[in-house]
Amino acid sequence: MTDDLVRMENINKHYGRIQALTNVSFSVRPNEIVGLLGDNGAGKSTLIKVLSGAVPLSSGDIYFKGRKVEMRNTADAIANGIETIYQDSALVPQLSIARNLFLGREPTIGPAFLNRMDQDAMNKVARDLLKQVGITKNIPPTTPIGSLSGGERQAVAIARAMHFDSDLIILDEPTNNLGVAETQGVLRFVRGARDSGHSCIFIAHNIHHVFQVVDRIVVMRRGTIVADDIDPKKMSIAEVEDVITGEAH
Amino acid sequence: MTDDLVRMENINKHYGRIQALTNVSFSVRPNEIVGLLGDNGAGKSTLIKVLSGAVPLSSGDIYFKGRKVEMRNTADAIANGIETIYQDSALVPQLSIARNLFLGREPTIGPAFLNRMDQDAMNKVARDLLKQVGITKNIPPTTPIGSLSGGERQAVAIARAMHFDSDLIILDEPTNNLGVAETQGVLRFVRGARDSGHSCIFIAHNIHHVFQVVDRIVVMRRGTIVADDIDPKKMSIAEVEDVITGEAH
Amino acid sequence: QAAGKTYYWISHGGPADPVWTYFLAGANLWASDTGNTVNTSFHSGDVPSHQEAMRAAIAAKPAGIVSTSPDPGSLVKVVEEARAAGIPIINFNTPDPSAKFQAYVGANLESVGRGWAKFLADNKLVKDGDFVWMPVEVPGATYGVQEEAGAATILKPMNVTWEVTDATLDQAEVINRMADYLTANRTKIKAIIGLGDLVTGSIKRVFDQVGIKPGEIPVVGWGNSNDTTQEVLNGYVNAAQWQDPQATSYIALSLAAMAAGGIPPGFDIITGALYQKDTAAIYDKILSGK
Amino acid sequence: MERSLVERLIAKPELGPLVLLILELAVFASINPEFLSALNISNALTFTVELGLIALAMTLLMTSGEFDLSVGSVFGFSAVLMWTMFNTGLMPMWVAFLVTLGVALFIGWANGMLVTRQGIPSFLVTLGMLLVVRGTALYTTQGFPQNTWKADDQWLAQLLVGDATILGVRLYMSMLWFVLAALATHYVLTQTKVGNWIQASGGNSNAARARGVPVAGVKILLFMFSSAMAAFAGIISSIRTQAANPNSGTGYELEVIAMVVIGGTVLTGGRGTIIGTVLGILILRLMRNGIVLIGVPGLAYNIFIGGIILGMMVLHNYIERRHHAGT
Amino acid sequence: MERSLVERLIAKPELGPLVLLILELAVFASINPEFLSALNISNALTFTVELGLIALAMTLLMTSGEFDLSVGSVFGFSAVLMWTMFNTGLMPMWVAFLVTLGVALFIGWANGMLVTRQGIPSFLVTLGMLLVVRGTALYTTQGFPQNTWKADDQWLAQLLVGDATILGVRLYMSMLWFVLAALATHYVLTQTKVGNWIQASGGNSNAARARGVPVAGVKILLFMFSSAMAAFAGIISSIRTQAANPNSGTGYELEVIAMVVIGGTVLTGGRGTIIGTVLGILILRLMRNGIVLIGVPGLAYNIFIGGIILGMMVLHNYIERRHHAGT
Ligand SMILES: Nc1ncnc2c1ncn2[C@@H]1O[C@H](COP(=O)(O)OP(=O)(O)OP(=O)(O)O)[C@@H](O)[C@H]1O
Ligand SMILES: Nc1ncnc2c1ncn2[C@@H]1O[C@H](COP(=O)(O)OP(=O)(O)OP(=O)(O)O)[C@@H](O)[C@H]1O
Ligand SMILES: [Mg+2]
Ligand SMILES: [Mg+2]
Repeated sequence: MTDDLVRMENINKHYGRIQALTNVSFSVRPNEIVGLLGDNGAGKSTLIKVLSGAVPLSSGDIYFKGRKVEMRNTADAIANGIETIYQDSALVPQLSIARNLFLGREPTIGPAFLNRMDQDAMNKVARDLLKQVGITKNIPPTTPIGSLSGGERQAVAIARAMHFDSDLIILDEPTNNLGVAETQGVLRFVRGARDSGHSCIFIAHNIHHVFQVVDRIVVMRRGTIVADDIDPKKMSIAEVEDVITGEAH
Repeated sequence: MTDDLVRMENINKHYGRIQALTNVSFSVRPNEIVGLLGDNGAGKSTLIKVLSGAVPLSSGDIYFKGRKVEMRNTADAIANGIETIYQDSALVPQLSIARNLFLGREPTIGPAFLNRMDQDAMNKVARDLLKQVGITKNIPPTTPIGSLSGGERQAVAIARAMHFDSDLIILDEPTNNLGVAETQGVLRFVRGARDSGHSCIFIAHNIHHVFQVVDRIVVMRRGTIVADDIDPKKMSIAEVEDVITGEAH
Repeated sequence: QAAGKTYYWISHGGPADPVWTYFLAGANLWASDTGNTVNTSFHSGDVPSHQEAMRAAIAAKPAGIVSTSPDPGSLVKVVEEARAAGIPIINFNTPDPSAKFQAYVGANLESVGRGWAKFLADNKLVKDGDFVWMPVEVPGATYGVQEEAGAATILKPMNVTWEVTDATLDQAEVINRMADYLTANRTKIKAIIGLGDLVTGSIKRVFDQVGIKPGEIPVVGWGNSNDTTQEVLNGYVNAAQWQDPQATSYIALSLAAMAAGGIPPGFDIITGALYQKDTAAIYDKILSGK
Repeated sequence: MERSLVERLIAKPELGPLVLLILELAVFASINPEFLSALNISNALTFTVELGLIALAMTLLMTSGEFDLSVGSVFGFSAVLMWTMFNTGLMPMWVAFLVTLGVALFIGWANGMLVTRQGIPSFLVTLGMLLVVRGTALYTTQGFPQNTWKADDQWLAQLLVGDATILGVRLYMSMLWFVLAALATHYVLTQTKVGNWIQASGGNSNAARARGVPVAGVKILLFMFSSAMAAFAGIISSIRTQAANPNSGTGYELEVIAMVVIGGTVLTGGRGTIIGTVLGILILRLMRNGIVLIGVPGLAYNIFIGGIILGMMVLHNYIERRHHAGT
Repeated sequence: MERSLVERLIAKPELGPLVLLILELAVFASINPEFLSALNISNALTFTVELGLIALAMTLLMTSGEFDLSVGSVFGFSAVLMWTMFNTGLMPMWVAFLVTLGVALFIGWANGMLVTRQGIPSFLVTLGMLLVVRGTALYTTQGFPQNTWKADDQWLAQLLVGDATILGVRLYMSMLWFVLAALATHYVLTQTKVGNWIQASGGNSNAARARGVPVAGVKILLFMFSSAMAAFAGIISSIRTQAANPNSGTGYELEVIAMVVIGGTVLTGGRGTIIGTVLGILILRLMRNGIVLIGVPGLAYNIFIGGIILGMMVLHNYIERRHHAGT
């Protein structure tokens, strides 16, 4: 199945003494939304952190578009077109919304050696993105992240993923903290991403949200994958919950 | 209605230029679970932070058991029997689970002047509490918070509220990050709290969870209260969502 | 020279205080001349670490120890220990009568201070009621304190007033602070006594910056650095005190060696001379000759 | 709710330091008019800019969440190094100058590598480096100061610290260099991509790394920059004071950091302001100058410096509160 | 997954410093056996404990997320103060002693108030205090050292630094005080409620405050403690060295902080270890002693100190990595 967008094979990861992942093999096809479920501490975040180069893997291989790749750091992942939103949403409280949105890939203006950021453009885009995510109240894009509400921060993190269209978008519990409107915004965005040909890994504990968007559900438990091809159309929420808690038969 | 457990009258709060609360009046009766809903940035966290002394109010009065009280700092609130779990769960990453659970109210052993913590007792209680919240995997209570998964941390925060039985327990989006089992644990705890005569303020964006436990729903929008006596038995989830997003008629 | 014995040379000076570099040079010269090893260490006026070094030296059972005295009385016990251990121990540069050193080599700081004041008085450079400025690198360090005390014996009777100011050991800061002080009190100051080498050596630079002509304000002070001899030659400094730094170290070590050889030194050796334009050339040669 | 220009000005963190500076000037000038005399101003400024150059670099470094205690000894070392190479006729002055900067850059690089790759706290790394560099300066010169008389007829010396007297005020070229450096660093911090990375590295390095920002690279670069600036300042200073003394620069690190912090840059990184630093530099140096000028007893000098620093911070804090009430 | 005892020992953060210390002892002893001679050991220890007392207090303070640059000048000031009061016959020694401690406590209290209530960074507060205190010592004494002859026949002096020779090793009472202080601080940090509060204040002060922990109170208390210990050490040292010089203690602050950090306590607070600090103290002081003993040329002294600090940290870091692989 070389038609996979990414394929992770026999991944192992341990933090000091703690084995967080054991022989996990996991793959995402082009243009597919995979829902990654599992109880707390199952290893979901760790798995996607390995995939996005945030933590080094202990052993195993990662293939991207059939080609074996090294994910030494997040820069590698980004270069490969992987965009990630971490659960502990990674924003810089002191920086403005706009500066956070473009952090690492700021648009420049004028001669290259001046290395000048195009702040006007950044602010403009930021304003639009916030609308798209569903933040109705107008918040100036120059507001420092530190003074936003829990959900507003999450929304900013999402907005970032929306803007840079990458082949694979990873969302680790993106709907946490989000209100009704904002949540709808995210789900709309995920569907839109697929329609425009991107793939997406969607982690969430709120199964209702998962069911609304994903094509396939993968379930983890205690650092291993216990089910990796559940079709949400063929299974009920209750059944999936049983799989997660391990009461399946 | 002096039979209120707490009553907040005409509360105003602004952060610098930003008006987060405008003339909010809000009350909780003894032995009642109030669901506090509202979109992102509506002012929910701010309201309960004011109530728990985490941020100073700009103007307004707070009555506890009919008596006017000053909430200068969290110590005051705790003294008044108010236990709060903040959205940005306030834990010390370097400290162990047990030390975090009892932080500020560590049990002591031996002569008072030795000020010695009873660490064995703390660890024992911690272990039991984690079970109660629904953490099945056994994690030693001496593990530093820093090495826990998102949900495991949340669970620890909850466990804390469970242990110290206070008159009023405030939970700001407690089910965020929580898996199926853990979430059930929390909801069970909330119901239990009421049955044993406590009151509770329950903030969450996941209305399904709210509907499962609360007696009364209060909805905020843009720093004001738009509905403060919704009976979940008489209204559908969809209707409430409309109130929240402001499409009510 | 495997045959060489080991000696310890311990100083309370700052490693880069110009004059100390010449003391050190003397010690090193002696080492190469005699083929003995000389372990040197500087302690920038820190008494505990100075004592620590002395004791470490005693522990190492060397042929002899030569040491300065960071503070009056601060070495009494240590010296006793050295004597008890039968290690020859010579005092140099800063005397401490209260400690039982076998001998002292170096200037007598009080008389140096007296000498400066006397020079100013004899040449009618200060008169009744005048004000004298005494900049010093490290206020409270023995050398400044004793020199001030010495000068006082002459100045007080003439009821000349004076002020000691903190110039620090940092060249740029020294110039900066002295320039500031001079700008502020230019009219008031009738004479300057540089209690240390760094401050005296900075006079030219300070005068130039504040715009004071050589000789406009009479200056006396230490003259153990190249800078100062230049200043004397160019008339910025009227008279400077030479304390034969290399010689001091050299002789002190020689005395130690002698004592080690069984000949107890029963005498002190006082070094130093106050020089002016006419004789400055000699010292210029020594100093620029490095 | 965009804020009005006025509001924005008032809300600026630099307001505090600005008020302090004006107050300071007023007080000193009223006690002793000499304070504002052309002569005194030029005296006060000359040394100020030399420390200032280091403070500018330190501001960027501290914004990225690190600091450098070794600047003081690099200041002294580089001057000694350059003059030794030049005096011994090893090479012409400008070569010696470049070589010295090269060495300084290497020192900074070493600091950066130890901090970022080895994960050793910058306090220890730069403290260790402070001792090594100072020691090297002392040992190689055997403590002898290098004479710098030959400097005057060198075009480079002129370029670096040549002075001109404008309306009675003696101004050194170094002033010019300082102004240029200030503008440049301000531009970098506020306008450029790199500036954004610097702030991000200090604010939340994990977040920055997660966004693919080369945090380690940025920090190493800034360590190199601060060393280079320290060396540059040291050389300028040595030419002006006509002395290259191996222990000059002792204790500058604390003074420089104090300037930066008073200016409003946070010790823990994330927030930094060049304007604030410039104000901080002036506040501290003019204070030292003013105190002597108003005739404080010599030995009481430190009491006043310390007291004023404390007083100023309390005032500063008061002003801050007034304008960010609630937050 | 409870860990085995062995595993726990290995995982201890103190392992690094311990290995370093042993290594150091081995090297010096091999170069010069005198290093382990009874005489040398007692010498090395005497001064060690005086700095050590301060380091212990500093450990607690740094764990709570603050640090104190003024300890060095309090060290010098308190000795001068006590002897002046005693020599001028104002009061008997023990009263003078208590009064001095009182003054020190006040200094610490002032530091704490300025940091916690005014929210001024401890760097600036304690730097300012450093200058004020040092200046006061200089100004009041006009720079003249206080003589301390009359000490020997004082019971207090005996109690503080009386010495006894045990199997050829001369031991001072101060050793005893140090050991007691070490045990006490270790107990406080690891076993007590207050200890938990200290760590919480440093780890996440918001969280601590939210739990009703009196963060400000804790910090003020620790500032007072560190000042008091500095004064105590200063007095002990002045009696032992028979010198009370207004300049003594200059620069101790950095050395003390270095000891604490080498021991494994984090500069930014939250994690602290007394055992580590004790090791750190020994590492640094024995290094200084050893270097003199093996006859490193005076001017190269700093090069070695600095070099060794850097080398040690790299090694330390290597050891850490080996045992916490992955994390
Ligand atoms: N930095 C770390 N150090 C040590 N152990 C860790 C670390 N991060 C995670 N773990 C452990 O690894 C396991 C998996 O953690 P992970 O965050 O992947 O779980 P998760 O599936 O994301 O859980 P949640 O749904 O609660 O976020 C957990 O048992 C956790 O305790
Ligand atoms: N520290 C702060 N400084 C400035 N503004 C703040 C601060 N905290 C919150 N605000 C603002 O106050 C408003 C209310 O914030 P609050 O956190 O109470 O919202 P919330 O209802 O809890 O939202 P969420 O559901 O996303 O948590 C928001 O607009 C937010 O931007
Ligand atoms: Mg997770
Ligand atoms: Mg909230």
